[in-house]
Formats: sequence, C-alpha cells, structure tokens
Amino acid sequence: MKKLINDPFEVVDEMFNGFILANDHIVKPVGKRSIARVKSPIAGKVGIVVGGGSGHLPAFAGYVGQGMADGAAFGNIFASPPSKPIVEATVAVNGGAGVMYTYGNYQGDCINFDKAQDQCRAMGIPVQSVVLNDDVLSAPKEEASKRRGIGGLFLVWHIAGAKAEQMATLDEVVAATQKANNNTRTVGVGLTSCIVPANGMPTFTLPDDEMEIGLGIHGEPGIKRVKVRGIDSVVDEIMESILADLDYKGSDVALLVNGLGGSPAEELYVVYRRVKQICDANQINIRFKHVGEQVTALEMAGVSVSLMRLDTEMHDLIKNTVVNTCMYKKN
Amino acid sequence: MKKLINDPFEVVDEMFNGFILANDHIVKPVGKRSIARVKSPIAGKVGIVVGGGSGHLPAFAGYVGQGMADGAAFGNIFASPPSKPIVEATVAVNGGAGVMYTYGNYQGDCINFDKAQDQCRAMGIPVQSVVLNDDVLSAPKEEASKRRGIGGLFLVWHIAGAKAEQMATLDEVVAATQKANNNTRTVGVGLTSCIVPANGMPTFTLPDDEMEIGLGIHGEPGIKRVKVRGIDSVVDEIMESILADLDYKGSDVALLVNGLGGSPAEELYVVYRRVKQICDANQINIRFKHVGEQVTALEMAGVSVSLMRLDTEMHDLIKNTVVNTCMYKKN
Amino acid sequence: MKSINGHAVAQALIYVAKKVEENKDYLCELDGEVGDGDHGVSMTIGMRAVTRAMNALPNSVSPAEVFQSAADAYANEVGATIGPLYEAAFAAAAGATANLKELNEISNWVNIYDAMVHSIQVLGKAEIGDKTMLDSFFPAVDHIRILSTKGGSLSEALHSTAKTALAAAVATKQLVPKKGRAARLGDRAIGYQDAGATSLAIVLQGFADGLDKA
Amino acid sequence: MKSINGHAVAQALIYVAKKVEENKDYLCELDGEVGDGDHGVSMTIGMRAVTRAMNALPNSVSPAEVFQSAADAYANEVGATIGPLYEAAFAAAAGATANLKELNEISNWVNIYDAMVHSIQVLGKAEIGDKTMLDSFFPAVDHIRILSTKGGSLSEALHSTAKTALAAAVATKQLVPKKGRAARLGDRAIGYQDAGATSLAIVLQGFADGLDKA
Ligand SMILES: Nc1ncnc2c1ncn2[C@@H]1O[C@H](COP(=O)(O)OP(=O)(O)O)[C@@H](O)[C@H]1O
Ligand SMILES: Nc1ncnc2c1ncn2[C@@H]1O[C@H](COP(=O)(O)OP(=O)(O)O)[C@@H](O)[C@H]1O
Ligand SMILES: [Mg+2]
Ligand SMILES: [Mg+2]
Ligand SMILES: [Mg+2]
Ligand SMILES: [Mg+2]
Repeated sequence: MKKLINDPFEVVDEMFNGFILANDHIVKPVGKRSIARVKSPIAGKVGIVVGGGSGHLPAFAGYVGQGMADGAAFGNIFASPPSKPIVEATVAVNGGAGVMYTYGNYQGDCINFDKAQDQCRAMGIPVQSVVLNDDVLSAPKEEASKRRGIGGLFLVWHIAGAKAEQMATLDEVVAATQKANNNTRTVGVGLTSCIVPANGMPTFTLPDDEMEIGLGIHGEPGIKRVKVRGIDSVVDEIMESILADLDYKGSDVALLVNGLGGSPAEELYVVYRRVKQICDANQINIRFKHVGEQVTALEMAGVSVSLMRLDTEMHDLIKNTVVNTCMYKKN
Repeated sequence: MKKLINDPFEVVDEMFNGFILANDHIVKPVGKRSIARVKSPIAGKVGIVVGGGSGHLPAFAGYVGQGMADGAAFGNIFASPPSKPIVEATVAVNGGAGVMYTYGNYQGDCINFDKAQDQCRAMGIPVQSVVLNDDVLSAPKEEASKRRGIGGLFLVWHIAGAKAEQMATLDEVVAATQKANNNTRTVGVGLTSCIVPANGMPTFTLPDDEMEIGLGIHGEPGIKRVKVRGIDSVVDEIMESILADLDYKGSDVALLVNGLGGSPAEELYVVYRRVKQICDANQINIRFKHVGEQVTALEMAGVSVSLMRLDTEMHDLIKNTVVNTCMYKKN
Repeated sequence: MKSINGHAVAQALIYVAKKVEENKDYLCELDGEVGDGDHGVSMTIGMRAVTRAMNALPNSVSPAEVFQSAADAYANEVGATIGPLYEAAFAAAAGATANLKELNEISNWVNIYDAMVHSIQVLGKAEIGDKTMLDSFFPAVDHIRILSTKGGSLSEALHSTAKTALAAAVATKQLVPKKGRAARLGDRAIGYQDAGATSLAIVLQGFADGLDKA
Repeated sequence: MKSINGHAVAQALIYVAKKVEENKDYLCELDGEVGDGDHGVSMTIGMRAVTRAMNALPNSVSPAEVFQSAADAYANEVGATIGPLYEAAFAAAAGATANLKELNEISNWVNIYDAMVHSIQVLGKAEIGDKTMLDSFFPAVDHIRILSTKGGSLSEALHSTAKTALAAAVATKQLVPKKGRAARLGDRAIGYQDAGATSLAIVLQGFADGLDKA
C-alpha cells in the first residue's frame, strides 16, 4: 500500500492535526474530531454544520470558512462521525439563530446526525437538517429519497452558505438549501478503486479495461460495469442520465466537473469540453462552473458531473458571495 | 490505460479547449496553445509569461490571472512548448513595460524560451527570463545552476506576480523573482510513476514496496530508491536535505506541501503535520502555508515540500496580494 | 467455564476484540465487494476502543456496567452505521442485565441477545431478509431460546448459537440487500455474503470462546 | 533507387515517419528508464507533422524546400529538447542542399548529415560521450565520409551508415549522461541505451529504406 502515512489507524487523527495546523487562520478545533470557524459563534447567523466520513477532501471539512460551512465533524475513513463531534461543532457554531446540518444521504450519516440533532434540540439549540440526494443512478426517480449524496453538495453548499451569510433565518436557509438540492443532479464514473488505509487493499477490483458507471464516493462499485472507451461517449451517457432525470433545457445552471482524486486536472478539462458542447446543444446556460477535485474518494480515478438548475435567487447567491474556506476560495 | 481521454494524441488540444471554456472569465486564447489574461495587455504593467510541458496543472497555465502570470504557453505532455506559442503570449501581454519569462530549469524549456526571447527582443519587446532551480537533490550545491525547477515555483510566482501588480519595472520584477528563487528549496518523493497518454505505459516501474526520493515532476526516476516506510521518517529526510542546503533557522518562511497528483489531500495534511513539527524545532516561522496539488506529474502519487525564506518585502508581497487565477485563488 | 461475573464478561469482550481484529481484512473484503470496504476497519476500531474501556474497569464491575462501557466506547469512536447499532445493542445488553451479578444461566443470554437484536432492529429499521446483521442474529436468538427450554450447559449453548449465526451469515449470500450501501446494488449483490452478518457471527463465537477461557 | 529529387526526399521522410511511429513505444520505454518517457511521443508528433507538411508539397519541390518544410513542422509542433534540435538539423540540411535538384551522390549525404550533426551540436552544446543523439550521429557521419572517398552505391552507403548509427546507439549504454534530463541520474543511467541516439539511428535507417523505395 503506497500512502504517505504512518500507522494506518492513526491516519485520521494525524490528518486532523495537520488540517488544523494548516488552516489555523480559518478554523479552530472544538473537539478531538470537530472544528469550527475561528470567529464562531457568529451572533445572529445561522450556523451550518457539515460532516461525514473522511477521505473526501475538500469535502467536507475543507468547506468550513466564509461563505460555506461554520463547523464540521470528521469521521473515520468513509465512516460517518459519531454524534459526539457533531454535537461539539453544533454547540460551537450556534450564534443564537439556530444550526442547519447538511450532509449526504447515507444511512450512517443519517443515524448519527439525527442522534446529534436530538441531543442538541434537547439542549435548546434549534437544529434542522437537509439531507442531499443528487446521485441520479443510485435509485430510480420514484425512490429519489433513497438516492445518496455525492459531488452535487459542492454546488448546493454555495447556496446554503451564501444564504446564511445574508443573515437569513434558519427556516429560510433550510428552504434555500432544500431548493438547491431539489435542483441538483450528479452522475459519476470510476476507473479504479481506492484503498482504505486501515484495510490496506483496494476496496474492489476492476479489470484494466473496465470502468464503473454510477458509482459513489467510497470506492464502492457503481450500478454497471462497462468497457473503457473514449471519454466523450462516456460523458454523453452521464449527461443523458442527468438530463433525463430533470428538465434543464433552456435553464441557467451551475456546473461542477469533479475529479474523484486520481484523475489529473488535464483530463477533467477534456471532460468539461464535452459537457459544454452538450449544454450548448441543449440550450443550457452555464452561469457558474468549476472544474477540479472537490468531492473525492481517496485516490480513486474518475469523474462526476453535477448540474444545479438556478432561479434568480440562486443565481445571485452563487455569483455574488465571496467564499474563503479552508480548501476552496471564490472571489 | 485508464484515462478520461479520447485519442491520446488529441489530449492536449482537447484539454486546452476545455481549459479555455472553463476559465473564459479570466483568460482568452491568443494562439493554438497560448493564453493571456482577458484584460491583457495591461498598460504599464510588466507582463509575466510562464509555460512548460503539459501534465503539471495547476502549473503552469492554471496560474494565469490576477496576482500571478499574465500569459502562458502549453507544451505537449511533459514537453516544453516550441517558441511560437511563447512568442504569441509575449506579444499579447506586452503592455509597454516589458515581459518577464519564468519557468523551470529544463533543457527543452531553456532552448525554446530563449528562442522566443530572441525573437521578441528582435521585435522590440524587452524580455528578461528568470529560470527556477529549487530542486535540491537534482544537483550538488556547487552546481546549483544545473538544478531543475519543481514545486517551489508556486511560492516564487507569488512574489513575481505581486511585484508586477505593484507596477514595478521589469528590472525590479526580475530582481524580486530572482531573489525569491534564490531563497527557495524543494525536495520531492514519488510512490508511483505516471502514464504519458500517447505512450500508454508507466514511465518507469517501481516495486510495490519502494519509493523514489528526489524525483522531479515528469514521472522520471529520482536520485535514490528506498523502501516504503512511515511517512514521518521520509519527511524528516526531506527536511534534512532542505535545511542542509540553505540556512532557514530563525527565518520567516512561506511553505508548500505539494501533492504530485495521485496522493489524497488527507495524506498531504499528514505530511504537513510533520513538516510543522520540524519547523517548530528549528525556530522556522511559517508565515504563509499552502497544502494542496499545485505542481503535479499527471497521476503520480507522491509529495514535495518547498520552503521559501522571506525578507520583509517578500513577506508583505505574499501576504497582501490577492490572487485570482484560473486554478488558484488567495484572499 | 467459571461463574460469569462482570469481570469475566469484560475479559470475553477483550477476546472478541482479538477475534474481530484477526478477521479485519476478511470483513473488509466482504464489505468491499458490495459496500465501501471499511466494515472490518470500523469493527476493529470499535473493539479496540472496547478493549481500552475494559482494561480501565475495576475487577468488581457488574455485567451491566461492562456492557454500558462497551456501548460508550462504540458511541465515541466508531460512527458509521455499525457504531450506533453496536452502541444500541450493548446498551440494550446492559438493560437486560441490570442488577444481575452473574450470567450463568442460558436464559440470561437469551435475554441479552434478544435485547441486542431488537435494539438493532428498532434503530436500523431493517427487516429480516434485508441482508443485514439481523439475518444472522435473529436465527441465533431463536436457536438459543429453544436451547434454554431444554437445559444443558451454557458453554455448549453459546457455541452452538454462534455456529447457527455463522451458518445464517453464509446463507445471506442469496439475499438481495435492502438497507445500507449495498442496497444500491440490488440483484448485483446476490452471491456476496453480508459483512455485518458475518462480523456478528464472529462476535458471538468470540463470546462463546472468550467465556470458556474466562 | 531512382534519381533522388525533392519529391523522393519527401516520400522518404514520410517513410521515416512511419518507422518512427512504429518504434514509439520502444523509444518511450528507453526514455522512461532514465528520462521522462516521452521521446517516442515527441518524435511521433514531429514526424506526423512532417508527413502532413510533405503531403502538402508539390511534386516539383526542391530538396532544400523539403528539408526546410520538415524543419518548420518540428518548430511548430514539437517543442521539448528534441523539437528545436531536429528543427535545426533539418534547417541545416536545407542549407547543405541549397540550389541542388538531386541528391544522387554519397557526397551530398555526407554534407547533409554533417550539417545536421553540427547544427545539433551548436544548439544543444553537448559533447561527444555525453550520451545523446550525437553519440550515434557522429560515428555515422564519420562512416559515410569514409565511404564517400571509396565510391560505391549510394543505397549501400546509406544502409551501412544507418547500421553504424544503430551500433553506436547500442554502445551508448556504457556512457554516463551529461545533458538533458538523464544527466541528473549520473551513474544510475549506465546500462540504459539513449533514446535520442536510438531514434536518430531509426531516422537514418528510414532514409536508407525510404530512398530505396522512392
Ligand atoms: N439498517 C441496518 N440494520 C442492521 N444492520 C445494518 C443496517 N444497515 C447496514 N447494516 C449492517 O452493517 C454492515 C455494514 O457496516 P459498515 O461497513 O461498518 O458501515 P457502512 O455501511 O456505514 O460503511 C452491513 O453489512 C449490514 O450487515
Ligand atoms: N543537448 C543535447 N544535444 C543533443 N541531444 C540531446 C541533448 N539533450 C538531450 N538530447 C537527446 O534528446 C533525447 C531526449 O529527447 P526527448 O525525450 O524528446 O526530450 P526531453 O528530454 O525534453 O523529454 C535524449 O535521449 C538525447 O539523445
Ligand atoms: Mg463506511
Ligand atoms: Mg519531455
Ligand atoms: Mg462499509
Ligand atoms: Mg523525454
């Protein structure tokens, strides 16, 4: 196993330590596995707490800072954090206007965030949750609530963070985040698996000439395995699934081409090129775009494409808000 | 070969196309393989042109924008651009105050940039070049001018770009850049090789339990091969080489922990943690720090550490300048 | 098998931890085929925390205190799906042994296992047949309940219960997952043995062996 | 071998391109052991551009125009170290054939190869023994110069010159690199055959075979 680590069971603690040290101008630790913005709590501002398993950086903790999240809880690699660090982050960011949790739809995250929510409500902190489910291929449309959350969170959290920066109420921030989620769709493809450090072996094996379509962000298998082929036709298939699920025609959109970790930026631009062609052909107006690694699965090679349909409010929120988080900045 | 590409010989053109489309608010094409800031030429400002082989994004073209470079030329994968796109970028960014080239010390780059420089001077454009050579292990100290340029360029170009933003003269920008280069040292380690797309095979093979110390950013072998071991002791060796080559004790520094492409951000933070411990032990004051993928070698797994010694001028330049380039932003 | 007091249960849990860690890679492999490949890691992290907690307990500890301490260890360290499920299960075991000093009767273990499996079902909301740890745990509970009506040695009962769990875990191969990550794969997961059902069987086997030694 | 006019040289260059591309992976492999693994790619990109340029030329083209057109193709498409070196070499060949309509004499090719190798040396500043393409090219030039004093067929001369280049390329294994990327490896590069020296031999062999066919 070729990793820049020491004891595989210490990776998360050492990573957490390095993350805090490298971002001490933006965040502070508020527990063994929880962080909050240095300025927290900000009086009157809704606090946004994110989190999930480790291994997805910049998601989730990398988005703590101005314009996105106020706090985060770190889990073990690919494992939801327990409720304790979530509660710690909640308490730290609560500035009196309540706290919103927002995270991807995974059973472990749902259980642990719900537990934290119960505990915090019992402490008198108003907490609401918005669970993200942008992954088109993880369940059919009729069962959309079962879909998991993947790369689209990067777009949705622009809206959430911007709304909260405007000192909106908890209900308003929740409504904007929910609306953003409802308008966001993602499909991903993986070329290789990844290695959970304490496991030491690839999570699954993929022959040299095959790729997985519809996979998530944990190195888990996708919904189907196909032959490796020219990326344009793969992007066509990705976009077909997205466009068939939600009507983007004629709309303004925000767009993410997301690297899963092991694919060079050069290749992500090759993908963006094709995505842009397809958007043009469908009268989809790209108002905001980002190409880069945002929601990763350790060193997995692959890419996901996310589209978020924008109304005027969302358009203005994503365009006009400065973001200055630990791992993502936008002027 | 598992890559998100079509015809391997079309990768660079398709990547260039996607790069332009994704960054059209910051850059414009000024040739088949050359770009300049949308605002170029900026009257009275020294234009900075960077470039080199493709496969290193964000370096080099990713740094075109406010606060760093004004133009860039793209080569084929790991191959210096010919003089033509360099000349195109030079003409596009020349705002009357002259143009500075800055690039890593590789024979191909030196030959092609020098050719472009000759051509542009003949056209009446004042051009100066600063060739970067931060890679400690690529040649002994007595032959430092033979050292190649690797991750340290990310730090050096902060100084260059900031100085040029202040509307300094060409000589002043060159002097500041040269000073930054003289104070910068880098050492890298690689865990895997990488695949040049049109080649289709890993550039070299590394047994599962071995890593290369002192390698560059082209998937080329390093200066020695050692057994894979806990990363702390590898970082110790990296830092020892850097600190033995230049006296950083008691100094203010800017610091980069740079991912070579295939190593997850989580691991880079584990490395930063150790680097910080060593800096603390040596009374080295980290005034600016960045952890992330900046100067990459396609999907190669590995890391490099760069330190730049700061005087007051450099400290203020790097701290106070807003950077808003295609692939790197700093508030 | 001596009298099973709190200390003996704590020692048995330390033995369970050892067995879980020995099976870490195997459990990850099972999880990796259809899930995210971390189940062996999560269980190992949890049981290492349990071991630390056990070593910190006094010899005079009660069985309920032991189980509650194991629950807390899972709660603080593991997360994932399995963390809250085992936390709930150990907390339920603490509830089922409240005020007891010794757990020498088969009926004690019927109550413990029964409380555990039901707490998992309440929290995780899975049904039997959904391809989860319930599918090895419920058959095991049914088995030990029948044995308790027949008399016989506790040691033998725990051993044959663990064997029942293991056989049931193997039988999960034919099931289509409905809960957790594997649910997304549907029919594609047929043929793979459920990781959580398997680790549960390893835990029960660990109890049986660990209590023998205690 | 018919009379070698400009068109024949252009056809020979297209044949060279084919041979270079056939050896792309081999050349990358050689470069990968000690360099950055792209030499076969750079040469292929260059020779593809040369082929496009050759196909655009009229049949009445002069040898010098052919060589200059090949130089321009390298200049615009390749970059790297090898781009300017081959650009310079082809431009030098154009210089050496200025005003000539046919290149039927061995002495023509002595002049061409000699001009090429010297232009490479002037631009690249490598010495003999530095483990570069000079180390296969100079022995080849020495060889054809001797042959030109002896008379004999041009075809045979070009073939035995190419063979000399190839043998010299193989002999670069013993050299310690002093120029280019491989220079950083020093002694570690001993035992590996230089990629640029090898591709030069392939180019010369391509000329010999290509002109036979032309
Ligand atoms: N709702 C549930 N009820 C009971 N057991 C479950 C449930 N969901 C998942 N499991 C069990 O958890 C196991 C996976 O655990 P683990 O890999 O540690 O968690 P995660 O799925 O969060 O990565 C599955 O094999 C299954 O046996
Ligand atoms: N200064 C030089 N003079 C002549 N040939 C050189 C020189 N430097 C390098 N070469 C040749 O170039 C070859 C490498 O070419 P290539 O891989 O295309 O370029 P790069 O080193 O830029 O990747 C070497 O094998 C060597 O034969
Ligand atoms: Mg998990
Ligand atoms: Mg090269
Ligand atoms: Mg799992
Ligand atoms: Mg090369």
